[in-house]
Amino acid sequence: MAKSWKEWEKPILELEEGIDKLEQLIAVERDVEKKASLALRAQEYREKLHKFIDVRYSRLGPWEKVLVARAETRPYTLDIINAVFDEFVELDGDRRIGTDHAVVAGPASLEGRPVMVVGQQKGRNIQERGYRNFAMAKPEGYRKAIRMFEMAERFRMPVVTIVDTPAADPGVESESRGISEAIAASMLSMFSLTVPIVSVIIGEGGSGGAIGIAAANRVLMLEHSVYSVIPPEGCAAILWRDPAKGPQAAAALKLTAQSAHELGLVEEVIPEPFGGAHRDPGETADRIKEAMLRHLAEVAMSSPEAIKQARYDRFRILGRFSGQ
Amino acid sequence: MAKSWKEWEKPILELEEGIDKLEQLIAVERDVEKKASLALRAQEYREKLHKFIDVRYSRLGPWEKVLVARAETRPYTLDIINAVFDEFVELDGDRRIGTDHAVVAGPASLEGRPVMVVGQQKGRNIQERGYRNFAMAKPEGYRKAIRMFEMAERFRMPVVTIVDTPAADPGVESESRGISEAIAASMLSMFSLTVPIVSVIIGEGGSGGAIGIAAANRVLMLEHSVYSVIPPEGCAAILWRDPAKGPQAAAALKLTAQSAHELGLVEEVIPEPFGGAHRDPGETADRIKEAMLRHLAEVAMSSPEAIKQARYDRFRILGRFSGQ
Amino acid sequence: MLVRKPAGGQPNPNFVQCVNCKKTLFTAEFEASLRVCQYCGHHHRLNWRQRVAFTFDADSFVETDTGISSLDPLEFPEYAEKHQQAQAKTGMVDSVICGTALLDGRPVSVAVSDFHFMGGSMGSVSGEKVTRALERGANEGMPVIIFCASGGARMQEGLLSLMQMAKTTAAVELCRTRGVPYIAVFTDPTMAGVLASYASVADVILAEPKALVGFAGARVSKQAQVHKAPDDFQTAEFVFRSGMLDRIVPRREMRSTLVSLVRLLGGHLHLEAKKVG
Amino acid sequence: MLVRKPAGGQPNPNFVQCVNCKKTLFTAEFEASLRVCQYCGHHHRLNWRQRVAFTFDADSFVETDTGISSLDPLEFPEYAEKHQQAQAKTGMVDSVICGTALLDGRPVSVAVSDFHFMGGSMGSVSGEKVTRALERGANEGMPVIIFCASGGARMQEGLLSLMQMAKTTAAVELCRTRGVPYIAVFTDPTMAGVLASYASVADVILAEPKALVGFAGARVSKQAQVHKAPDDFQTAEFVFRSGMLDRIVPRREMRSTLVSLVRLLGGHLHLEAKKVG
Ligand SMILES: [Zn+2]
Ligand SMILES: [Zn+2]
Repeated sequence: MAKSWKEWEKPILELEEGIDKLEQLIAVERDVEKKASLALRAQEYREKLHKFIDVRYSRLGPWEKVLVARAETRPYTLDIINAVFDEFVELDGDRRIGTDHAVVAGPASLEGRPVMVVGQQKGRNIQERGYRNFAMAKPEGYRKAIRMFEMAERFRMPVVTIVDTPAADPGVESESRGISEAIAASMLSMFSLTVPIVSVIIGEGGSGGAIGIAAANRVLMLEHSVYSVIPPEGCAAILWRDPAKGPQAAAALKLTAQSAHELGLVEEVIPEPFGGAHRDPGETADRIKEAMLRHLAEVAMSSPEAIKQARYDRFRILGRFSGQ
Repeated sequence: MAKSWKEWEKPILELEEGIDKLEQLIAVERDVEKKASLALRAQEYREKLHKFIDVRYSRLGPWEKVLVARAETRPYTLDIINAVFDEFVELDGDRRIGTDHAVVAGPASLEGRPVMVVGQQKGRNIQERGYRNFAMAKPEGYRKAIRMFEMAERFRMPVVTIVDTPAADPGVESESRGISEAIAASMLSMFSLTVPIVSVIIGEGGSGGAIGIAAANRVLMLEHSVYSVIPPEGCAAILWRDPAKGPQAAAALKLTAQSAHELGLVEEVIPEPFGGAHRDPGETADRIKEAMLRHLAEVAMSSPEAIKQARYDRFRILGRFSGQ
Repeated sequence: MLVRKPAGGQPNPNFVQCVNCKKTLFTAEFEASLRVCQYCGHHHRLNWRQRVAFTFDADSFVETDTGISSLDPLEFPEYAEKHQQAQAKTGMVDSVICGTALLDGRPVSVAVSDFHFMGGSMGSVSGEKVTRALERGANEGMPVIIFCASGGARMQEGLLSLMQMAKTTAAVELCRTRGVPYIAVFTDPTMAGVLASYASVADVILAEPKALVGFAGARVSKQAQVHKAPDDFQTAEFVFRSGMLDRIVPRREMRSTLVSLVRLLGGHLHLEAKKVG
Repeated sequence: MLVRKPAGGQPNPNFVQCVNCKKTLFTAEFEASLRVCQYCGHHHRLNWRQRVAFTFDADSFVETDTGISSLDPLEFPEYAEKHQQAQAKTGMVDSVICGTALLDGRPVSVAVSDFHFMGGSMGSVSGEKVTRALERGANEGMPVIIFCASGGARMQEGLLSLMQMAKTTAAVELCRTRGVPYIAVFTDPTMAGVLASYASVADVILAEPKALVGFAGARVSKQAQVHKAPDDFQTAEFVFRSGMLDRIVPRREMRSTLVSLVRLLGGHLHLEAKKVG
């Protein structure tokens, strides 16, 4: 089992490189027959690649899902926001102590209707990752989110949250500014709202960091996203004192979108385009948008108080035990 | 005009020392006639002192009021709390970043009835002053106050605030944690409550630092307390580029309890015991308690929404201008 | 203020000098760029008329509450004279102008503080006007936009000025209760009693670049702790890092940002207005 | 746990050793001082029965919701065995006990987490019990008191455990809506998924001295930033300075503090109960 995205993607990259090289040869080849033969080979490669991707992505194991969900080529929150909404005005500040670029938030226009958006943002290169703190939100991020939730309530705006975080920030400063309180208070705020809330997990739904902005009426997951109580490596370190056993832990934790759906913890798994969201971010965004609109409309059919109650009821029944 | 409390108190202290010395002489004097003559002199001194204090405290000028209001012998907030309430459980924390010992807060029992108390606390010696930051609240202090206001609303507890601060903390760290926002948010929170709020200014009502916890249904002032938009020294520094002209500024600012009452900005001036609150803290507390109970009862006659509206209306009419 | 460049003893109205980088600018270009220096980006202070003209739909601003004017309730030394001088200099009655306007066709309730009138200080009249702007928004379901520019409370009206902090904040609470969005824009400077009241509790807070924003006079707060203060202490940039601002918005983008915010945050008001109409 | 001093190979039940200072204590005195070391003040961990006995009116505690017990919904490796061992060791069904009790004669809704059961970890059953304790308080107008002692969410129930964070927090919101006071007591340790859910949003939070309180395992959060961590990082004292606690309360004062808080914050419930009765 591949331990990293890079290792796992290798056969695909090699096939793609092969096709690239063939295309280059075809472009400079003057002999018509040879050109045709090369084209045939390129076509075979393409079919092989297509089939390889097809097979692979139709039977991703839990650990492979983790790799895909974390892939740096995967569309991130702002990619989705820019594609889904006609307009987005990013707002900032927790009105307490600071800004947090791991969280992006603000009002947006969804097919002309105002919504409030809160999401976690990863970075693609080293600079961005530092700036976004690897999408690990600090207390400031959750408190910014709370500000947005409260505004959404006042201005009767449905709320959309977009989850993509490995975890909340575990640093010393976050502890000293109450990261735990901030996560809990963010959920508390969400449970107080009478406007619809829909959450979409687009990549990593990392434990407390994720649920902190996912106390929604409906929770949707992209097909290859994951949602887990603990990172598999952390689980393996505790259970087997071996972080390298992440793949085994991933299986034990049942962290795939499919498992979450089977357990009744998410309302819908949004299918990803052929070969994963990263192969067609535009189509991915379209599908998210369609699901988002549909679920928001369904939730909005109820009265404000009923919307709040439905959210309570949704979470109230979660848990598996015997007896009464 | 005396520039300091020490200078101003000097004649009283000298008389008191004189009396002390006479008492000592009397105690050791064996000659009956001499003893009687000393006792007579002591009595004269006592009458002189009494008269001196009487005259002085019945016609305190604005600057003298400032000196008295700031006197370190004056009863401070915790002195008043301990004397007025049967029980007080101090609570702490802004649930954001820290504690602030310039603000003391928590539920208390007033004649057996629960109330929520928030006050500013000065220190009497160097250690205490450091610990209390000279009663200059930081953002944490106002955010702790907001927590208490919100609890008071949830648990239907009337609120009592006790004001005694030279100003809110003006330091760099307070700026970086939003001292302005904290003061404004504290007022905003008070205006949102539907339980009665009574504020008592017991010493210094220092500008934004004071109004931050004084957006009440009723505002009461101890007779020799002051309430000002700016410290007189600061006003003098701006107006005349001379902080030493504080006494003139104090007069111009009309910062006495009597002026505030005449301007219609406070509901009641609570008379202090003979020679000022510091000469009888117990009696001072009794008078505060009586006024507090009376005003709380009056405000509580209205419905919750009417209590909130009355607070709005109270402040809505403040201001002096011509025209409509 | 801008210093017109002397040419042969007489200022030449075709040129102005940037107060920050001191470069000479064509007046026409300078006005066309909303009084932002093309060289250093310095946002020069605006008077209220310029602010209104740069922000709202052309000719849509209607001033209200023009009838109220200041008294001298404390008979404070030199206040009456200073106040009259400010009136003569600015043509304003007091430091705040309020009214209604259209923003991309949508009605908004507006207050604009003008620093040129006694440093934009807040006394009874400006506090009343800010309160009325907020109440008008709350009562008529119009988003409220307030441009702040103030050194703080006006000490010449003593405690009455302090009370304006509470009064205006109460009106913000009314907007919250009614679900009416309130957007504050911090312009240079937004300080003290204004910052510590209605300004800081806006739903959304925008600021112009480099605007001075702070609670205490920089002198006071730096006194003891000068070593701790960053270079940009009490600027919009510092205050943004402190989490107190939503965005720092260059002047040329201010109108369009406000248009978007009013449309997105005020959508429910629009819908309700439609239902009624 | 306490290590009984061996005497001739056999532990002597008359003596115990303090886990902190290692001094030998008379068992009777140790129990009389609520299992606080008389030498170093160390607060030894309590099981739920001791906690109930030390806190509420004698014999007033009535356990509820005893019928629910854990499943192994994920068929997680070794979970079933570990869970059975924990049951055998503690005599508990799961890590949280809930019920009602009297506190100085006033009814309260109670949940107590016991660290001895799988580190007090929160799975479906403990999440359900905490939720029921909060709901019972909300619905019947009883103040809620929860003693926390947990390493966090129980990973063997995977996402179901994570969902308990949201579920319990929702029940706290219900208490807020109903005006029912909820007091949390952080005992050693209160961590991770429990701290980041119902524990941290209590109206009043008390903690026992030196209790470990934190979000991330100390190893994780210190890894990168060990130089920044104070000596008392993730103790109640550190968390108090961070503004997250109301009071650190020595065990001997815990009951009286809770009595006062319930009386003062629950006064309105009392009045309403009177009206009804
Ligand atoms: Zn320039
Ligand atoms: Zn010990």
